[in-house]
Amino acid sequence: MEPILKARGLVKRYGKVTALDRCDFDLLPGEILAVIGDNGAGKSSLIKALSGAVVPDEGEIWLEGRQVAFGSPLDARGAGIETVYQTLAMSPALSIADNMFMGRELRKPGVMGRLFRQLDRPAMERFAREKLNELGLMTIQNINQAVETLSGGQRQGVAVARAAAFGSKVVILDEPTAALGVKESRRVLELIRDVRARGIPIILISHNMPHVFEVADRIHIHRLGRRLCVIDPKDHTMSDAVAFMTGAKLPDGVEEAA
Amino acid sequence: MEPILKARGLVKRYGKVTALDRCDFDLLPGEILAVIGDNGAGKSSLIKALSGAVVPDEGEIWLEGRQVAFGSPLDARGAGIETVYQTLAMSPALSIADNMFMGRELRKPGVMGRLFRQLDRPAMERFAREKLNELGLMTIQNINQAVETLSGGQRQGVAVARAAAFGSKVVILDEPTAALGVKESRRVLELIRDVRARGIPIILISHNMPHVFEVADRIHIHRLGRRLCVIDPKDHTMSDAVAFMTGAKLPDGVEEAA
Amino acid sequence: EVSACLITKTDTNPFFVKMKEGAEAKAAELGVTLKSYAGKIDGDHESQVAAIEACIADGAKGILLTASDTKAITDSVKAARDAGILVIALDTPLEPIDAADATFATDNFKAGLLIGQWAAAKMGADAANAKIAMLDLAISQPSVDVLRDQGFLTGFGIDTKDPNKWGDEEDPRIVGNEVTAGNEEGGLKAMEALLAKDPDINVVYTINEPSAAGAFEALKAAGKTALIVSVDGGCPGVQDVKDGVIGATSQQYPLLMASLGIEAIAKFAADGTKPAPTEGKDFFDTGVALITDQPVEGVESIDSAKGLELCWG
Amino acid sequence: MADEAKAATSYEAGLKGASSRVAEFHEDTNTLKKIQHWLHQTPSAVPMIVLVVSLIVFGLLSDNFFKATTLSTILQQIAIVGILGCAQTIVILTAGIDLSVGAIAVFSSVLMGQMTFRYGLPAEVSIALGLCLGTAMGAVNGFLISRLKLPPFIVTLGTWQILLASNFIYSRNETIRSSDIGEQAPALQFWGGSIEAGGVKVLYAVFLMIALVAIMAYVLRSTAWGRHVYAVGDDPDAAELAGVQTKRVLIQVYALAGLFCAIAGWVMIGRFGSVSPTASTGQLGNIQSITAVVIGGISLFGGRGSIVGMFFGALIVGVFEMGLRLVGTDPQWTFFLIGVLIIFAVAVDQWIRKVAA
Amino acid sequence: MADEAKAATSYEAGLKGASSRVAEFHEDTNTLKKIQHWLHQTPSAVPMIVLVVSLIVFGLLSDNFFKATTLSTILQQIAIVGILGCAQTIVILTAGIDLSVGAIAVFSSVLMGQMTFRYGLPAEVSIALGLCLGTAMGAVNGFLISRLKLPPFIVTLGTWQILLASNFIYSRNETIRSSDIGEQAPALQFWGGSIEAGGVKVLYAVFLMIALVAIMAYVLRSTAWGRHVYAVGDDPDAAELAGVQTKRVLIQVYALAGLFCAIAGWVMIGRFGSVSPTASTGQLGNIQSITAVVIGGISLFGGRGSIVGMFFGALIVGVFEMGLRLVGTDPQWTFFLIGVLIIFAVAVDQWIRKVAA
Ligand SMILES: Nc1ncnc2c1ncn2[C@@H]1O[C@H](COP(=O)(O)OP(=O)(O)OP(=O)(O)O)[C@@H](O)[C@H]1O
Ligand SMILES: Nc1ncnc2c1ncn2[C@@H]1O[C@H](COP(=O)(O)OP(=O)(O)OP(=O)(O)O)[C@@H](O)[C@H]1O
Ligand SMILES: [Mg+2]
Ligand SMILES: [Mg+2]
Repeated sequence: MEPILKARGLVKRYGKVTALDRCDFDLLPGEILAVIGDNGAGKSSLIKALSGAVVPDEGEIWLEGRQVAFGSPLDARGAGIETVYQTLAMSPALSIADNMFMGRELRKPGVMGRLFRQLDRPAMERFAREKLNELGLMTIQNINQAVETLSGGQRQGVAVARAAAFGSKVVILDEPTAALGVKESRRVLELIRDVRARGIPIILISHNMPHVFEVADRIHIHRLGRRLCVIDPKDHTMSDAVAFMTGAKLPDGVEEAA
Repeated sequence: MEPILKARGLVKRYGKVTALDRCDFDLLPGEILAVIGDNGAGKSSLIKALSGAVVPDEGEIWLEGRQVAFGSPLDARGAGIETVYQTLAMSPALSIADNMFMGRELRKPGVMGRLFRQLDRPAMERFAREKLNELGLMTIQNINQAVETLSGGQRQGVAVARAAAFGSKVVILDEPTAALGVKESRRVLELIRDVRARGIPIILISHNMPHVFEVADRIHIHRLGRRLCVIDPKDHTMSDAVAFMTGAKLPDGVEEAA
Repeated sequence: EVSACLITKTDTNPFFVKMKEGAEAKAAELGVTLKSYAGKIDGDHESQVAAIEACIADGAKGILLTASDTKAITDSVKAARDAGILVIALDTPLEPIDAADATFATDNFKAGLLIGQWAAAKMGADAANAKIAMLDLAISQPSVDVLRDQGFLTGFGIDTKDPNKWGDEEDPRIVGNEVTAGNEEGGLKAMEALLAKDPDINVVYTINEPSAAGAFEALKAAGKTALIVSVDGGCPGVQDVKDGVIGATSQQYPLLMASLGIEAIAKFAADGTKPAPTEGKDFFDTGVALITDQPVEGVESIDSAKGLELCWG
Repeated sequence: MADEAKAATSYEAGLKGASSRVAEFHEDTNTLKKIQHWLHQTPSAVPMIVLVVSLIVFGLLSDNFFKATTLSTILQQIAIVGILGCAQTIVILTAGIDLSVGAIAVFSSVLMGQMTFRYGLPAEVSIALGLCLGTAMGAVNGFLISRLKLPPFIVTLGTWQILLASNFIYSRNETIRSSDIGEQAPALQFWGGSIEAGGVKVLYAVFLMIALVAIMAYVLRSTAWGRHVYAVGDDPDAAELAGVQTKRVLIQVYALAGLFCAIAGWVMIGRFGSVSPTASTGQLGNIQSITAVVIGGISLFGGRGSIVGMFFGALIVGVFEMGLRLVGTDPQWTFFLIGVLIIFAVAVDQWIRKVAA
Repeated sequence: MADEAKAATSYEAGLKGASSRVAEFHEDTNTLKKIQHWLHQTPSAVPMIVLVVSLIVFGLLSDNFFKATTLSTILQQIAIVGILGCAQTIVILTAGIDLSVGAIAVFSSVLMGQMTFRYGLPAEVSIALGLCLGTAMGAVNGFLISRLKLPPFIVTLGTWQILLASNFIYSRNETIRSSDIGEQAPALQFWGGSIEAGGVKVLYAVFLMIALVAIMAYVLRSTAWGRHVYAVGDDPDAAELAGVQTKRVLIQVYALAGLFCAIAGWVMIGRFGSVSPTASTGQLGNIQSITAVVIGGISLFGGRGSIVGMFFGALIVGVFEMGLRLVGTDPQWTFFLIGVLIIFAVAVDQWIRKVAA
């Protein structure tokens, strides 16, 4: 099957630090691809390169077979790639609804919207409330609260709800459940399955092995800035995966890089 | 046994939102107390009140039987309470070593240190490197890197290493493993056990039930801004705990608050 | 090749702009290289010190200086003279006056005095119950500001108390002092404020003609008239005298000062002679004349037609 | 393997029947609490209160203060600062700062005047050209700041000097006299016209300022562009990642600020009658407008505050200046007291916010 | 139960034998890369390069430029801005700004002079008192900013006005003449003394400035206090949580800035000979010092940059001003070109950083 999103030889250096070291990547249509690896292995750098948030120093990216070069996250979003970054990318002083609709605001119908470009706040707030309820984030008492006043987990929930609601081709989630509670994490996993059911492939970065093995179709193991191997969760145990990603074992047919 | 840290009737309001609603708290000497609860239940608000980062609107706190009122985190630290906040409290532009020793820098021995108050950088860097290695954070390539250039997990590792290294009476960890990998999380759990072995009690906030049940001596379940109950992990299953904290079940002898 | 420096207080006030033009014209005529410097704001002493240092570094033959701080600049002037440079004070004498090799100046106190005397005579008996608005330059009270203000009050017959400071007078005829920065905007705002304080103002002293024009706008908007007096004698100002906006103004001659200064430097470079002061004074007086179309008894004046011939831009 | 994973999360069984109650807490409903909440929600209310208090104090201190003419004079004295404040507000909301506002205003007014009087263009054409040129000056600031990523403070410090110097060089320091403009190009003085009601004159310029503030309040609150301005100031990286075209927004903001400054320049002609390159606004317009913005409760770090607050901020300064003059202190003492009162106004603002938080 | 928990994390068995290799990547070692890396590590290098280039350009344009006297004149012209820049640097590192630096300097110099001449105190006592009073003025700023949590911009805007007005009122606009000081209180003029070597005079003031920059560079880099200053500017909440006494640090920073300003005031007496309340440093000192700081690559948002950069920044401005004077541009054009060059210097800085990143 032709990958929907493909990258070859990505390199990203930060001063002395090499975050991506000739890294390859493939995402197949309709799949949930988990990316796992040690802290600092370069997972976030990889998805930043794929989503236009950083421009890689070297390497090429293809979306649906066409080579692309995203100059900004907006380009990637225009191409249908929606991302939840580890830093969440929220404007702290703005409200939940403002944040969810940032860059794609709804306007009032009729002349107020067309001519005076007035925002349709009630509609946006309704939508936001709905999406948060889907995630079970009902402890949010006030939909007009500024994001900076939310608890860590609530904030993450808002970011995930945003990506899931708007993604059209690829949804990328960088540790979406890191700060979430048991209940909320479960809802996110269900949401991920829902999104896949809509035919949209997902890239999921997570350190939670049980979750990864539960939902992933394939697992990309990242080590020292590059793809070590891709495994099928049905063929390997969690223990194997952990051993590969920490360098305790080498997968078959792969040699430790020089 | 007399609690080493005790609180009664803590209340904290943020505008319309009540984050702590007449909350009680007890930490016994030498124990690992886990605090669990939904997102937004008020766990972080609780530990902020205990560590001086916010001043509660009402309520009282006792440390080793003496009533205390911390006006700032420094007061609490002076009293021996060391905290890892969920937001990590790092200065992004400063180096790892600078951050670890913030507020308790080492000075050069001899006249350079005493008179010219020169920092002993090599010693601080050595110490920082050592503590990070203990946590297995060896992917940090350069100990003089600014904290803002670290990956999310690396940053968290630095914060945990700081608290563990300097805590003397109580160590508080707010979701210390949220962004950490499998290997690094394991190391943190070991570290928590080490700290307890030194006789220092620990408050651990975490959404990771297996970890909580593995290390905790007692579990404080937080719900809707107050302590719902305290359970012993040996007497209850994880499933029970999850049911209590999400409100699916009520523990014996507790009624849902009005 | 002879090189000279012109250092003015600012280079935004038309007075100094014209002074510079006069100097440049003369310098071109005599083949002197002229470099101009100026303070950044009114009363900017440091920039003038820096400018003198630059002139010394540059090996200039002479410096024409309108000092912002007439006492403080003397050290730098001494350094320049020690370096063999002829220093001529323009417009404002230094303190002491012999700190410079020569001084080509108008007497700002006298300029103020003339308009004060004119206003008092014009009002006649009403002068005893005049309501006077004083529109000054800046709160730092540079010396022109003080001299013109105190000259006016003296001419009008008001006790100036400390003659080195404006604003300390207690005469009830003074409605208030306001600063204007010497431009239309400042004149307008200051006049509006003073009118709010007392709508019956009938005499307006202004530091220069742009601020007088601003004050006139405020009076016009309020539907009032008053006797406006000013100092400078620039062409727009004289035109305003002709149009009846300003009652009288004291005219000074910056072009003359500048061209005389350049000539003196050229002469000094050629044969080392220094210019001599006006007989009976310790400086070379370039003169001041009262311009008004409503002459009064006892104060010598010329009319605006004559003033327009003599005006400096 | 997946089964193994299932086992590892079996404890989630406890979730079944989880409560879906939204946390709700009792709310204090006494009047004081309500006022506090309202203050908290309405950032421009605090400067308004400071304003009202100072009005009352000066009213008590001076008999002349509460006259209609005095109040209309205050309004007309802040008209220009208010318009420059609109420019400054949008810039500061993006965490920038514009030191060149006054210079753009003065240079635009000089350009409008000179195009009419030096080149003989009809006044209307000169005005249109002047507004375009002002916008262009702002856009240059925006370009340097967003594309070359230079700090706004230093860029506008540079353009401030450049524009002010250009202004003096181009105008040859010549003032165009009020009577000449009145005769030959009255359109330039349009905003100096006034409406009279009951003996009180209110300048068109005052209405223009209020209209601009109202329009910008609407734009900032109720349009997507306005939200983007806030987002860019709040956290530019986050805004960029969230899909805001931060660079475009920045250029637009500075260009719009330039337009407002040019409008202020046009208003200056109406207000002062003449066109003068030495107008103090060129030097002081930036500090004055920043003062209004900050007293109005807008954060210099961007992303927080409302333009209506800026309007009250400008009014507070205007009221202080006029009030002190009427009470009759000499200019040096006025200068002193305005310094004291600026600090005092912000301290009161901060105190009310703290009480209300 | 704990056993259940064990089972849930059984997959961690895979950790056994985990590699403990530190990630290491090949490093490019060619010279260009090394230079880039060095530039990246040394934030003050960029202004230094701009400085060297401008020195060369002016050297080519004017014969008189590369004379020892010219260069020593440039140094003495920036001495005061350099000292004020030290004050401004520490304040800006805490994400603050101090608009009152110039006013404190001038007022302190007036106080030193008047205490000697009006009250007849010995010059040394007056100097000590003047330095204390300057420190106190700074401390008041610090108090208002840290305790009352008022924005630094507005606090120092207020104290700027207050101190400047006090200065004029207190001094009664009187200049104390150089010859009087020379006779009666030569200690006041101490920093105007000079060392002559090979016909070139270098003022003590220049050495003082360099010493202050060196000391502060050491303090900021190598003491705990210096690190705290950076931490407070970087993220005050984080610093507070991490155990920095942010309020105390802020007060200390502003008080120290006040002391530096008072020192600058003393130096002013030496440099200008006389004590003049109208010295334009009172009005312009803030913008000049901020310009030096920003050209020196220090972020106005706090926490980033080095004081040595500020020194080069001040030198760049000094070199431009002197160079343009010698080339003989007229003042408005000088003003214009300095504006251009400020933007240019920062653009080059930004470009080099980008290339080096
Ligand atoms: N802006 C930056 N400047 C310098 N170094 C950086 C920067 N961003 C990332 N790095 C470095 O690149 C490496 C990879 O970081 P990255 O964030 O991609 O890791 P990660 O796999 O996402 O880790 P985690 O699981 O902890 O989030 C790390 O060593 C980090 O220190
Ligand atoms: N500064 C603040 N202003 C307003 N509301 C706040 C503020 N801080 C916290 N809250 C609110 O208080 C409640 C409790 O927040 P808290 O951070 O204590 O939750 P938590 O239990 O730590 O959640 P999580 O597990 O997601 O970290 C939340 O509803 C949050 O929105
Ligand atoms: Mg990451
Ligand atoms: Mg929390």
